[in-house]
Amino acid sequence: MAVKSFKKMKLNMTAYINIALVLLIGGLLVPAWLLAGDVKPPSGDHNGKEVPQPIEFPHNIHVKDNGINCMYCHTYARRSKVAGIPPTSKCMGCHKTIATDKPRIQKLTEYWEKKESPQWKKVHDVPDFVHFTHEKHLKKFVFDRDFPVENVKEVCAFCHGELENMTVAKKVKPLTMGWCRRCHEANGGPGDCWKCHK
Amino acid sequence: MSLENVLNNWSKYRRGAEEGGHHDYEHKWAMMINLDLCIGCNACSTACYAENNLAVVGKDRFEKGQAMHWLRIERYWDQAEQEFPEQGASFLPMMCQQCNSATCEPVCPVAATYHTPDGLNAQVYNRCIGSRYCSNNCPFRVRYFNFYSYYESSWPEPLNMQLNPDLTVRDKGVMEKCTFCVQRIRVAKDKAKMENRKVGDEDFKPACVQSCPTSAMVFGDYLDEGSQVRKLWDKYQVKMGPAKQDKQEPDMRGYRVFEGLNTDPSVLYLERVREKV
Amino acid sequence: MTGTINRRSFIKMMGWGGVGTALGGCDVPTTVTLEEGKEDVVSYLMPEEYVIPGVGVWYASTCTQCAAACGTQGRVREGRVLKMEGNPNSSVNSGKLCVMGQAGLQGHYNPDRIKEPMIRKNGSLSLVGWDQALATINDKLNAADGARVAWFTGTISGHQKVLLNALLESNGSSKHYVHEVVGNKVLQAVSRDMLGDAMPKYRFDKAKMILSFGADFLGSWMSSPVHFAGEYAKFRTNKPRGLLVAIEPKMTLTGGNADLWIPARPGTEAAIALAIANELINAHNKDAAILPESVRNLIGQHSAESVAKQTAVAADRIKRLAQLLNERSPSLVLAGAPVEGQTNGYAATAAIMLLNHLLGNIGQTIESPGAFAFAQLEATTGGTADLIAFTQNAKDKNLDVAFFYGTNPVYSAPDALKFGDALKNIGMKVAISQFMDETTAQADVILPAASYLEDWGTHVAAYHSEQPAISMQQPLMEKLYETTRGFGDVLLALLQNKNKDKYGQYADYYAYLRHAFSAMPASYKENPASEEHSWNAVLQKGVIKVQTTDESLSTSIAEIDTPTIPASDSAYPLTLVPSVRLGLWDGRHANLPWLQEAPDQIAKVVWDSWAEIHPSTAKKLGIEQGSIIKVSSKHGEVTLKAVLLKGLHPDVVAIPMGQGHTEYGRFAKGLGVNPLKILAPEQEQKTGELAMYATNVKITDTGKKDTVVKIGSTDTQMGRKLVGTVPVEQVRRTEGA
Amino acid sequence: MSIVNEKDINEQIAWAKINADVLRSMANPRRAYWISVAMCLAMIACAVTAEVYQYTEGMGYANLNNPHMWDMYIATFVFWIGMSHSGTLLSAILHIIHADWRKPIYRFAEAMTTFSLMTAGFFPIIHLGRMWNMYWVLPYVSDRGHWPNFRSPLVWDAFAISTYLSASMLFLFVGMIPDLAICRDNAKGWQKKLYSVLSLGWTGTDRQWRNFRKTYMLMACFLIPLAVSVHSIVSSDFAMSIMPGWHVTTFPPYFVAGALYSGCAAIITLFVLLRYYFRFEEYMTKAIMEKTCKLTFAIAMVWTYLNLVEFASVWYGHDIYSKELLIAKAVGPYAWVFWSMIFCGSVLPFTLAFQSLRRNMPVMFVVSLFLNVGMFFERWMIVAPTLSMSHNPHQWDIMWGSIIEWAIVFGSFGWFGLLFLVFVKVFPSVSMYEVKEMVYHRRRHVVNDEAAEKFHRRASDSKTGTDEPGLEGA
Repeated sequence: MAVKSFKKMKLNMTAYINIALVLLIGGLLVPAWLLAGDVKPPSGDHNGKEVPQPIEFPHNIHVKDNGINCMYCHTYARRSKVAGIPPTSKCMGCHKTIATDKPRIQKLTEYWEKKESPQWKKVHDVPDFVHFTHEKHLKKFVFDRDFPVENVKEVCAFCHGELENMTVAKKVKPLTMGWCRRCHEANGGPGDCWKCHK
Repeated sequence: MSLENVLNNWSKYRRGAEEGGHHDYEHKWAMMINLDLCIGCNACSTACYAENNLAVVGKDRFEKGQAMHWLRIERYWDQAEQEFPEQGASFLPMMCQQCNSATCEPVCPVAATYHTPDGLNAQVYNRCIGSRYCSNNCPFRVRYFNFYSYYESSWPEPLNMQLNPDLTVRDKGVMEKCTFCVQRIRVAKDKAKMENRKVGDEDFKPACVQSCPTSAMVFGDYLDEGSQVRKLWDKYQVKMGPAKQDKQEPDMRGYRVFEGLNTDPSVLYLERVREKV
Repeated sequence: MTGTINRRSFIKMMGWGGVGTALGGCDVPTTVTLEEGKEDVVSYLMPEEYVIPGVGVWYASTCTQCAAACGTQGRVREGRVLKMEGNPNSSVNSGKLCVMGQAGLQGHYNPDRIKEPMIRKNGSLSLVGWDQALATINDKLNAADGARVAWFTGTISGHQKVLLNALLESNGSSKHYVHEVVGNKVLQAVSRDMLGDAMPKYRFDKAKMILSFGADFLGSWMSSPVHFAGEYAKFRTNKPRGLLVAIEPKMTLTGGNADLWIPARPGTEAAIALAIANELINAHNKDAAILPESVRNLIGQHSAESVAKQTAVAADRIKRLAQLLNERSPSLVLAGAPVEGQTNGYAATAAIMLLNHLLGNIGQTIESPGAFAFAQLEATTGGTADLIAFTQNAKDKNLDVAFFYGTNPVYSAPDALKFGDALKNIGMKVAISQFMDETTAQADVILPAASYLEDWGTHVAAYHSEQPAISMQQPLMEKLYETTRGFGDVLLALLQNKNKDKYGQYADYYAYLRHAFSAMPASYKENPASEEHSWNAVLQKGVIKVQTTDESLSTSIAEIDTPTIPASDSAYPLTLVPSVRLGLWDGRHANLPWLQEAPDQIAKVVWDSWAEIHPSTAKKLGIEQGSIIKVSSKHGEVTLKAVLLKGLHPDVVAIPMGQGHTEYGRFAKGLGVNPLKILAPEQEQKTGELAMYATNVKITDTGKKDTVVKIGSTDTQMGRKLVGTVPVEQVRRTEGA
Repeated sequence: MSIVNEKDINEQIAWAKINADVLRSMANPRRAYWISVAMCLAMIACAVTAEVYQYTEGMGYANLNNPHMWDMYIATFVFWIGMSHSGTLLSAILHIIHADWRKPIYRFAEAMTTFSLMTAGFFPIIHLGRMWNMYWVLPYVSDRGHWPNFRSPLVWDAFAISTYLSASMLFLFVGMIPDLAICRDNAKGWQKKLYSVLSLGWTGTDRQWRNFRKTYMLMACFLIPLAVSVHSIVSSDFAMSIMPGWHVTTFPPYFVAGALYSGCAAIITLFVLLRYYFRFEEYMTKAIMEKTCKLTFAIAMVWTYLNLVEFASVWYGHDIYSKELLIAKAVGPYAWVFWSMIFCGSVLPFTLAFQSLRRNMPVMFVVSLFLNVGMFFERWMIVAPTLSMSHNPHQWDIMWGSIIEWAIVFGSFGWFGLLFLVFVKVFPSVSMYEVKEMVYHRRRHVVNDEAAEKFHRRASDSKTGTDEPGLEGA
């Protein structure tokens, strides 16, 4: 019986071919349509791995507990394409006096006395053919919108995650091209390839 | 370009196809080269090497015709039949003409070369798969292909410290060409934008224009009525866009190379002048 | 803002530098790391407030790629200098820059730089520290009789020159030899005698016509290419448009841009000039009274017809030139290397110069540059006479110590001079050099020089443009190698040994310059109140404009002995033209890949040496494009490819200078041949300069062939309009040119 | 009997013999077979080595430069694509117009189509600068949300070729099902399993035959426009550009004609080979060879005509660039290629006009080879000269293929050969059931109808193993 129906099915080859074609076309176009319509701001997270840093810098303490503005340390962000790692002198500015008993701070002081700065590891990295600029993004999302600068961390968090709840930074957003693109489409950002790729 | 984008802007693309390149630009970068002042000294070409991370290919590969000079100075003898070139040589700085209806754009299978809103003929290195169709279809032959990986051979330590971080170092398998120094354009535009003003003539110059010892090259925004380059185009009665030029004074010097092919280049050349002695 | 970037912050900045140097366009998964924690980022320790990562800043300095002293700007980002451009404040180049200036970066970042001092111990060089190196030198200097100490440099100016003179003085030596292969010493001598100023100001912008006898002002003439290119532009855009006629053996860049280019065998130019003078006096009744009797007779002997016979330049063409010169007044008549480079170069140059007198150009298009306020800073220009003198001295065992800086005589001296043997007689040879060039390789003590992008200095252009100035040179980035030192610092160190009390006060050359600047009159300071502010202002501008007192030229025409046309030698029928390439120059830039890959402006050949031959001559000799030929003079031979070129006199073979290095790093070594080697050691009678255009050669075909590596496969446009040419009349009509 | 009225096929062949002969051709390979396999593998090895080198070192070693951005690879690509057309011609076009003489030879032609496509497919990929990104030309759904440039002929290529390849493979397979059933019934061991799966449980019932006929006809109709479109699209790679010598309106028909031409020539070659190696004299008869040759001759003349049309249109046209290029082709450095192309393509085919030669297998073998050489030259003459001498004279340059390129081209023939060799041993290279049909129809004309009727009934009889041997599955 089973065998028979099996045979029956085999006979009808045209059906097979039609099914195959339908699947082929459907498989390509349907998701295409789904994606084409999608201009929602990017969602989706990325579970980055823990990056060991020379000094386990506690963002949470600085941001949440002490309410220090991101751009106080990452001071180049609004003036340049790169946000910049704060210079050791800036750290020492406070930590000459503050929390000098903490092992991390003592490590930092060692560096300072050796006149070296720590070899930080890059966490949020993009390929070298991508030219992202912090300056423009801050202009659009903070200064042009009269967004309260003291809350700038909410804007930073969009790409860098909520650092107020981390110690050392961890990549929590995909930072892939599609991710960028969807945000640009949602917020009317430039769609010109040569904006980011040169 | 998402599919929706294509469908929404279909009419625009159609129009582009009819008029040759889309013409609703925010800027239209253009150049003017006065061949009577060009002395063929190579300064522009070398400036280009320095600014745009061009690979030095070496003697053997140069011999094979694989050099990467984005801006080359072509030298011709006009009086082929005479024993001596008594009127000197004719020099032609030839770089990507940034055509408005560029023949390289429609043929790229992956749209790695396309037209930017500011009227540049873009080449996106990281999208390029190296089919080289664009170069085949370029009548000026100004697109150069990375036939090898030049990183080690062309920039031995510490020469690589000179590489310009504002633009990508191309690796093997990628097409490249003159960009009108897009990295400078972008920086200037961003700066202007941060200061909430429009970018102007004095904000920047491409490397070649900046170095030219006789100031034979002029660069600027064609759409900006006040710009020097626009004034010159108007003076020499050459218009960008239309297939047919109608000069009130047909003897005016301005012309574009291979005008007849109707690729609508953005580079205006002024004929060289000679006095018969 | 100051240009000083302290060592620490620079090192830290290198972390950012990584951004640019990574493999970009390639996205083979293996080379793009998007993984976290793969790349380092290093923060600054203590940033200068003007340094913003990711933002390029332009600093003013001075180009030392040739003697022109163009003002430059360097784009510095993350502590690396990335691009050189011209400095708009400098009236030498007014914001423009030539090939060589652009390529300066590659000299600075060159992989073949000397990193540490070396001393030759029993034949082989060994690395030593600066202290030891300097000690060795000082011991020798203290021991040596000052008169037997010589300095051998290239063109030198500014405070380096002041220090050098001080050093010579303290040694009690007067032996300072200044050597440049590309120079105009003969013309300078003629100008001094006939105009009262060695380097008068040539006003191209006023001239309606320029008649150039081999004066390649767009290339090597007065070695200031960018300046004269700018002047040329003014000359052409004038209304009416200037007319340029070039008479020269090989088409130079200038000849390539002439309205009329006339080939002439070297040595015949003076005759042509005299014939023109003859025409001017007889046909266009110019006043001959200003000329002394003998000169008038000399001119009388040169009728257009007779000269036409000697020089194969048609008589009516000579007449036409005379007529044009008469119509287009004021004009300029210039003499260049092929004229100077004759055994009677002085006479020939004088014969050409007197055309300017006849035409009344003196005071019109040839002006006095005026007296420069700081004479001690003015440039000492080099020639080849000093090379010969130095060789003689060395041969005569008159030298115990010789210092070499900024020039490479072992490379540029003709074999016939036996310079190499002469060197052997010198007790200690000290080379202050960036690269292991031929001369440095012979030295006993080698001091690694800092590149001009790492060094302090001041420069004064030999040829004063509209606004004479002192051009400031400041470091655009930290030294690549801590163990290199600037020229000024070396001089200072040597001086401190001799004259502790006077020079001991200066920590380094920078300190000396600061002191020298503060000593300048208040009028040169933007804000006399604040030294610091004025200094920074100067560094920002890059130039200190110097007042000059107006003076006028004194015209005097002395005897001119007959410029005889060199007899042609049947065994060696051709004349050798060692031509200068705007790029490799005298060979000093052969180690810069960009310049090797930049095609020769006329022949369009790259990466090689070649002999340019006129097609008709080649036909006679059965030579084709790319044939390997032997070019031999009485003093040696070179083997190289033949390139057929129409822009050449048929009796001439031109070999560009610059290649044929036996040392000088990976990019230059073993590439091509050096035409200077086979020059005859003939001297110009009056000035003692080397007569570089007076060598007769013959060509023999080896029968081998090779492809010529060049760009451009056709010399014609195939009737397709790539470069259009229109007659000037048409432009007069349309644009009123 | 005289040669003239020799028949396409001997209608007296017993069907058992047909099965037996064909099955024999698939059985126990001889030494010659293994030697040829080894040769093919060696050739492939060359190509792989060359490709690995080129992949790691860069495209430069293929003597490419500015202006020669395309070269040997694209020429070869066009060559192989062209090769693939005549299979469709025989199997599909002649099928719907009921030219039954095609029956004994269409199977291997169809196989040839598939395999040359599989070979051609390599070349666009090999010639990419960054082949690891080749999938970017397909409109796959990407997170980046961007698409290939649908205006580019290269993208059309990607679609056209993949469609054509899948369709022709399907067509080949579908056409083989009844024969596979025969193989199944005669095979043992793993082969039996293989054929049982492939034959999709074919038993030869009337319903199966009906469905089969429908499907086969449907696919034939689907394939014909496809075949024509594919080479038109390949031609538009050139015709859509503005380059002199490429920007030619007649390119699509010209390319299709050229394709059919080279394909037919290849069929003749393989015809002779198979006929000789597998002793297929009774099926691949001289009469059929004659018909094939006549067909080839006709196509050759069409191709020649289209050549002349192109030359004329350029000669009398206003495009100075094209005109100068045309002259350069005839007298320039590529002249010898050009003239040998004209000779092989337009002069040599006249040998096909003589019956005595047509029936002389060795001669035809040699001629067919030369025809294909000529067609290879044609492809080279299309690609190279335009790049050498286009608009800007400053960049003119003459260039010949490098050793790397030649190695890869050489290897592609090995790859094709290997596929074909495997095919002839695994699948019946002559369609048994169609030959039987052919024999049956011919017989109806000569012997009386009852006899034919008798056979016929048995033929459509589903049960196997009757007194008449050799009817299994038919």
